[in-house]
Amino acid sequence: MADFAYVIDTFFTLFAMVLIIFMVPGFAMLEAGLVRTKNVTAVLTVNTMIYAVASMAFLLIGYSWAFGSWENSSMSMWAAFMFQMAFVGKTINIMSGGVSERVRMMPLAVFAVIMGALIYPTVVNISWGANMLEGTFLALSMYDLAGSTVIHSTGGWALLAAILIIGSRKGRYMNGKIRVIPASNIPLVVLGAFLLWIGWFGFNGGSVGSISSKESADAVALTIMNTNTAGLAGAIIAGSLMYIRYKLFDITMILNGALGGLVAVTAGPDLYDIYTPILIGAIGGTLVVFAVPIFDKLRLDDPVGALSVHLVNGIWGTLAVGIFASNPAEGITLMGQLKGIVVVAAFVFPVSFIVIFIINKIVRFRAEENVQLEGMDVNECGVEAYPEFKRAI
Amino acid sequence: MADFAYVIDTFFTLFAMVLIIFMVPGFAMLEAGLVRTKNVTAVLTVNTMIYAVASMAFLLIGYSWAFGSWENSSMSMWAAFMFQMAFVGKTINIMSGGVSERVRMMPLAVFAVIMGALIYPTVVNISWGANMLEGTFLALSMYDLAGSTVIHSTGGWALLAAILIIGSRKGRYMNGKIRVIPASNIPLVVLGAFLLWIGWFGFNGGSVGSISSKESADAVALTIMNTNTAGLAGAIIAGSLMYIRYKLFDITMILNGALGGLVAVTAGPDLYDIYTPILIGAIGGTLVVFAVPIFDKLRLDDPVGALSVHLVNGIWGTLAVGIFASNPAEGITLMGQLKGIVVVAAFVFPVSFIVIFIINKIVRFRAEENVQLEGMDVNECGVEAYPEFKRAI
Amino acid sequence: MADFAYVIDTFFTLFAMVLIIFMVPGFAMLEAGLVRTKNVTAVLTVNTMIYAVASMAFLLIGYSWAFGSWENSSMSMWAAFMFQMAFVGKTINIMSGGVSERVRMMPLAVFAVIMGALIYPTVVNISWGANMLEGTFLALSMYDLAGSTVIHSTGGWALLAAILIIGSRKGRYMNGKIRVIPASNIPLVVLGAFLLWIGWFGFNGGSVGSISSKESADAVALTIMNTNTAGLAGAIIAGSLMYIRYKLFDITMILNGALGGLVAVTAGPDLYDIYTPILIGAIGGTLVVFAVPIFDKLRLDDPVGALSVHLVNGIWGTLAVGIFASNPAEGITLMGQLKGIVVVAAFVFPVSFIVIFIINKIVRFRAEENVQLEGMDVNECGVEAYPEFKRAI
Amino acid sequence: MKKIEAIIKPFKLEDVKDALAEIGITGMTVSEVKGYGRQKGHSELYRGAEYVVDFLPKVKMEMILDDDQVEEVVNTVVEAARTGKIGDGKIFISDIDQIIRIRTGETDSEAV
Amino acid sequence: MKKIEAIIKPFKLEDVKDALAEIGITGMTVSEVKGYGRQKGHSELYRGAEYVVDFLPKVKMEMILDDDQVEEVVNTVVEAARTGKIGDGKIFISDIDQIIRIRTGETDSEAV
Amino acid sequence: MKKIEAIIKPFKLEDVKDALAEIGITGMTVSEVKGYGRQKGHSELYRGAEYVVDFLPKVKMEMILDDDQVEEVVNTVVEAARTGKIGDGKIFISDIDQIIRIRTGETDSEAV
Ligand SMILES: Nc1ncnc2c1ncn2[C@@H]1O[C@H](COP(=O)(O)OP(=O)(O)O)[C@@H](O)[C@H]1O
Ligand SMILES: Nc1ncnc2c1ncn2[C@@H]1O[C@H](COP(=O)(O)OP(=O)(O)O)[C@@H](O)[C@H]1O
Ligand SMILES: Nc1ncnc2c1ncn2[C@@H]1O[C@H](COP(=O)(O)OP(=O)(O)O)[C@@H](O)[C@H]1O
Repeated sequence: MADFAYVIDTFFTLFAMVLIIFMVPGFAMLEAGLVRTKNVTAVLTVNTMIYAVASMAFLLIGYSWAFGSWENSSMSMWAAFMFQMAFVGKTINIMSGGVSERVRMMPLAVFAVIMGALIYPTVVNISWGANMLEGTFLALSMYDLAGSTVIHSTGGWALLAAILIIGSRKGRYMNGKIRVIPASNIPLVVLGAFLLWIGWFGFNGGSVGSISSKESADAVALTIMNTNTAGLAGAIIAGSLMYIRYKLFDITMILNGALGGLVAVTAGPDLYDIYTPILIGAIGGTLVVFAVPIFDKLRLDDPVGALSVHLVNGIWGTLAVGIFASNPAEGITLMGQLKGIVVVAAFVFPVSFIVIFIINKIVRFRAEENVQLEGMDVNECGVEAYPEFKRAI
Repeated sequence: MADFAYVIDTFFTLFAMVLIIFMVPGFAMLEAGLVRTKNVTAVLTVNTMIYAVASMAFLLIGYSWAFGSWENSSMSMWAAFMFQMAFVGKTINIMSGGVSERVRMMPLAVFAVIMGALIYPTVVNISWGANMLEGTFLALSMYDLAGSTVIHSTGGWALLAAILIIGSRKGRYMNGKIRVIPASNIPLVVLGAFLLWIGWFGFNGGSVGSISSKESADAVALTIMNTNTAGLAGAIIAGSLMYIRYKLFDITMILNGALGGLVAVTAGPDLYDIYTPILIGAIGGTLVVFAVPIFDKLRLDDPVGALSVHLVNGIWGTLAVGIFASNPAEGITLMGQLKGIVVVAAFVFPVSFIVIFIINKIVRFRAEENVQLEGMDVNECGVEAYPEFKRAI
Repeated sequence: MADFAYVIDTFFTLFAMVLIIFMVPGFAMLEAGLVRTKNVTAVLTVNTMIYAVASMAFLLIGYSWAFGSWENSSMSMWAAFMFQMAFVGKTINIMSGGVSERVRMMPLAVFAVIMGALIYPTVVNISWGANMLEGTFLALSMYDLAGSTVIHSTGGWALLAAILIIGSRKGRYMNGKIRVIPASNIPLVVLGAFLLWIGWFGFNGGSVGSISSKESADAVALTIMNTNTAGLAGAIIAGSLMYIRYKLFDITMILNGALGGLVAVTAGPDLYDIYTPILIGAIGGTLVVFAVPIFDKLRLDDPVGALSVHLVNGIWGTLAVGIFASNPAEGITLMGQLKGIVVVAAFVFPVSFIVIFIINKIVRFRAEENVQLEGMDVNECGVEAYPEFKRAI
Repeated sequence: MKKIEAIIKPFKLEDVKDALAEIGITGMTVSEVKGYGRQKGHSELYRGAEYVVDFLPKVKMEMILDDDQVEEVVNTVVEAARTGKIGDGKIFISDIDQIIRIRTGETDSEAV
Repeated sequence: MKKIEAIIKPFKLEDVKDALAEIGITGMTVSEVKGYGRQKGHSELYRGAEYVVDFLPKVKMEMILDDDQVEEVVNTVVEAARTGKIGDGKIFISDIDQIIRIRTGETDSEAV
Repeated sequence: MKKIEAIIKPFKLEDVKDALAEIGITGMTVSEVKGYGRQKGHSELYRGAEYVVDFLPKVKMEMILDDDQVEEVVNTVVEAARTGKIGDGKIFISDIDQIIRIRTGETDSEAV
């Protein structure tokens, strides 16, 4: 029967991996829809290059660094690798999305290599992996099933560092006013958000690690159900808040609310009963609705709302495990969760800041003002996204 | 070996569920492509809200009402729930698509809750579920594997009720003439249709309920094959009829033909040999080609063709089981099928009509004429779908 | 335990098949994004009709011809059929994409029937199937796991024949100059390319044929990993070459590079270690970058780059097996690979040429010049792709 | 000859075209423009922030006419395009020296 | 100075531009318009219903020129834009009082 | 009355509009055009081949004004639209015979 488990878990992990890979076009479509038409090709190219470059760096360096070894007895080692590889791009996607419409590609590619080969694998090492902190006072006891902290906050902290160094888009904050820059293609935004949503089933479900026993099959199914429920709740609350405030349903906020709920549940979807995710997701969606304008007030220009969705909710989701599923017998405590959040932040934020700072000295991240005016597409890619469509004024 | 079946069927059901969830972006893209650019965001928002609201209503109320209990011994109860939950939005999507470009969101959301919590679960109850009609003279013997009647006709009857109450789009029928309102984005239509097509494999394949024995594996594979074949036949016949008539290949009709074929085969794909679905799908595609203009002559304005695809073919598909796979020994008869169609119609149509009528008295479903002129996007969502693209006259 | 293998392999094959079907919208979106707006509907319609017509022809005639019988003891015969059926459209897609923007639909549909019923099944017959050449001096010993030659070169040779007969798009080569015709919708191109990429996991992974033992589970996982790696390498090399040459990242070339890498690895992804695909994919990507302008110099007008991606890399990938995984004990030799390439070419190219030539005498493939000017959409489909969007000059 | 430029609300285009056809005007050139005037734009939403769209979509019709047709055409346009609400648009009339029909080379009145 | 407005078939734009470049005209402003005239639109199909598209895509070129260039330019445009089929378009000529080049403030002939 | 047509760089539109608002001009009609002039287009890439885009996006503003406002408006536009780089655009001034406000039927100065 060992074979049975090995076969099923390999198959299941490949299935989960495929769902996660749908997040590559998912992020690409979401971001392409959210930016202005003159920056669409650039955003798409960044998404593609990140997948290529970060995955390759993870294959060549990062994976061994994170897990110590490729060995695996419970499933095919190649399946285990592919599953983990599917994660790495996400972290960088979170960061690249938030600095789009002004970031240049070359320095970003360099950062993607470092993130994929070193920074992210280090976070994995100390949380899910080989654990080089083992035995030290820093050793983590955080429960983070599918990466509220390991993936989403990590990406979020890197993004915060990037925004601080790169600055806002030209014309975004002027004379003390905030200029709204609307999304250019709403169907792409919706398509992207749902591909992400579906990818999340693989992300969280696959993170259970096995489906080959009755218990693990239940855990996987519960995980997927709770993941979905939190997304539903995030969407509903965000839609309701917008309606109360404006009497209008702002789909970009509704989808951000859903994504916020999904991030929030990610740390412990297997630990909750089926009602708790409603609360966790609803709080996640609410946080997004309030965080978006706050970041704008702080002049942290984030065209896709990644700080609110991934950083804020990555933190909230990790805490939520401590609040709703604390279980000291198994080592799950609110303090342990908090410690995890802090240690990861204390590692990722400064390291990212320094790395971006140094790269920035060599190849500037920020595009010149006139390049931003003309658009990144023509200047970085030489390819317009919609050359035949007449641009409105 | 019980574990084997439990594990595999849980996994398989999750797989099928994921395919069905692809129908959420599927419907969204299809409808976003079919409406005018000024109504695209509204349609997308409706699709998103329906998934959120109806699924939540089903989780909190509808599922227990439909099935009596959450218990499940053959697979994880959470997987079984997720599979059923993936269905509920479809019924409402069918209805919302057909009234798009003039329907307001608030009353629609209220209807979605009632549909997801009560109307659809009642239909499931009497057909696949707890069966409160058991023992009465109304008890159904209809064979309807994946919902030609339970899903598609149900959505279609609700749509018919809605169109009767809400009326046609402004400017659609004027001075006895029918004004054609073309689709705004054909790639989205094609993308949406193929996501639906793929989703159908999960819909019908998953409805077999198990894949864990040789027989059930064969049943699943045959179901998926026959589902696909009927779609192929529907597309080919619709394309041929358009070519004969106009010497032109109208892709919107071809895709509607394919969807018509898919709906038609849905009642019994596991019962047919591999050639019968060609006939069933071809008749389904033909019905769509003729039904679309007939509904227009009846002044039933349905921008996406949902009545023709889902209602007409839901009926045809249910009858087809009685015609091609009648098996009195197993209780499958043409009369039993007919009874199922009639009982469901006699329940869904009047109940939907009354519910919509009452909601309509409180919050009007139909947008004002000048709101329709300006577009639903600006008035209901405050978000234009393509603000940077210049709109042609 | 026979049941276990039967069930799992049926399930796995259905899973792989579903991934391949995602290539239908994948090709459709890729091509719709690459052509001019006036030809988008036509391209989408062609993609849809090909899936319908060729699959139906394969069901009715081709499958039996290719494999001799439908019997299957290792998995459900319907699953085995669906998996093989998912392949057939690809061959024709490769061909239709390369002649888009000037090809008429009717003769193409006729060719699709012949390709799906006879030409492609014959290639399968002599390589993977019943093998009518067995015992003759032509009998193939080529190793081609998932069709570098059987699918991609076959499609490529047919395309070459088609281009020679149909000619280039009006205005493409004038007065000795090559006029560039840019892609009209880059997000669709990216979406399509990633749907193809994901489909490739099913294509190659499923071609292993079984996942039900430890060894086969490893083979599937390795296959999928190596497939992905070659795609990554192709993208990276194409991006780097473009940057070196133009200081710009041309996403259309990057994606073609990725697809080239994927085609190249397809013949033997299960045979390589995890580093070889980096080299194979990188060479594949490089070949695309150099082949695209060469075909243009040869006045072989190929709007989507299919010759470079599929024909050139189909050949390269098949040779690569002989170079990197030669294993005479198992009958895998460079000479055997070469023989396979030559025999398939010697069959497919002349037969396609003759078939297209004859069809062309009866119904011309090439659209009139003024039809090309006005666009295929209005003339062949009667449906504009984006009627509300103002077309730029 | 005169050129008449009329800036109207987009949804009035069909009505105006039909009304002009009835008085025998069948040549015109139309383009999409954005107008800025007394009529104020609506505000839109994006991720929770409100903003004002101040250029409104309008349609511009250009017709070249013989001088004696001007009055009738202007009256027809005014009637067909009027809703009585702010933003109905404007008509501008100016002189044209010469007209040529490209196909035939005909000029002036014959070319209209 | 004169303003020349030419309404032409869209696919003729390249030809006309090249022909004008040959006679030394390198400044112009182009926009996309829809034309309504003798040339009738084609009918399109949608889900089984036929309908007519009656506004046809055209391109409008505007050139401001010195008076003495007008004749040559008109002839060049007519020649390059003509297909001989209905719908080839029109040229309208009118007066311009004054021109200013924004970059330099130069006026009139120097600003062309 | 005069018609002022200004061809400017698209990203200057907001600035020009604001500057005009300050001197009390609140009516205008704007459209997107493509310009061809001294400013040369950039080259774009497609699957490894380079090509030149020679029509550049510009915005055309049209304002109808009383004669005495012309100078101030021209100066304002020139100032707000100037970047000093090639391609800043042009202003053309011509005569308008008559104006009608569709909503009210008012004419000429009252209709501006
Ligand atoms: N002075 C002007 N010059 C050019 N176009 C103008 C002028 N004033 C108004 N317009 C155009 O006319 C449209 C309608 O004008 P507006 O002031 O909004 O309302 P009304 O037509 O009722 O006077 C504007 O959107 C604009 O396109
Ligand atoms: N009186 C007019 N005023 C303005 N534009 C006109 C007028 N008549 C024709 N046009 C424009 O010229 C185009 C061509 O005119 P049409 O009558 O179709 O053919 P032809 O150019 O052969 O006379 C029309 O599509 C329209 O854009
Ligand atoms: N003779 C002309 N007629 C009409 N439009 C012109 C003419 N010359 C230039 N333009 C318009 O003005 C724009 C700017 O002109 P250009 O020669 O590029 O630079 P500059 O404004 O610095 O002289 C052009 O893109 C074009 O739209």
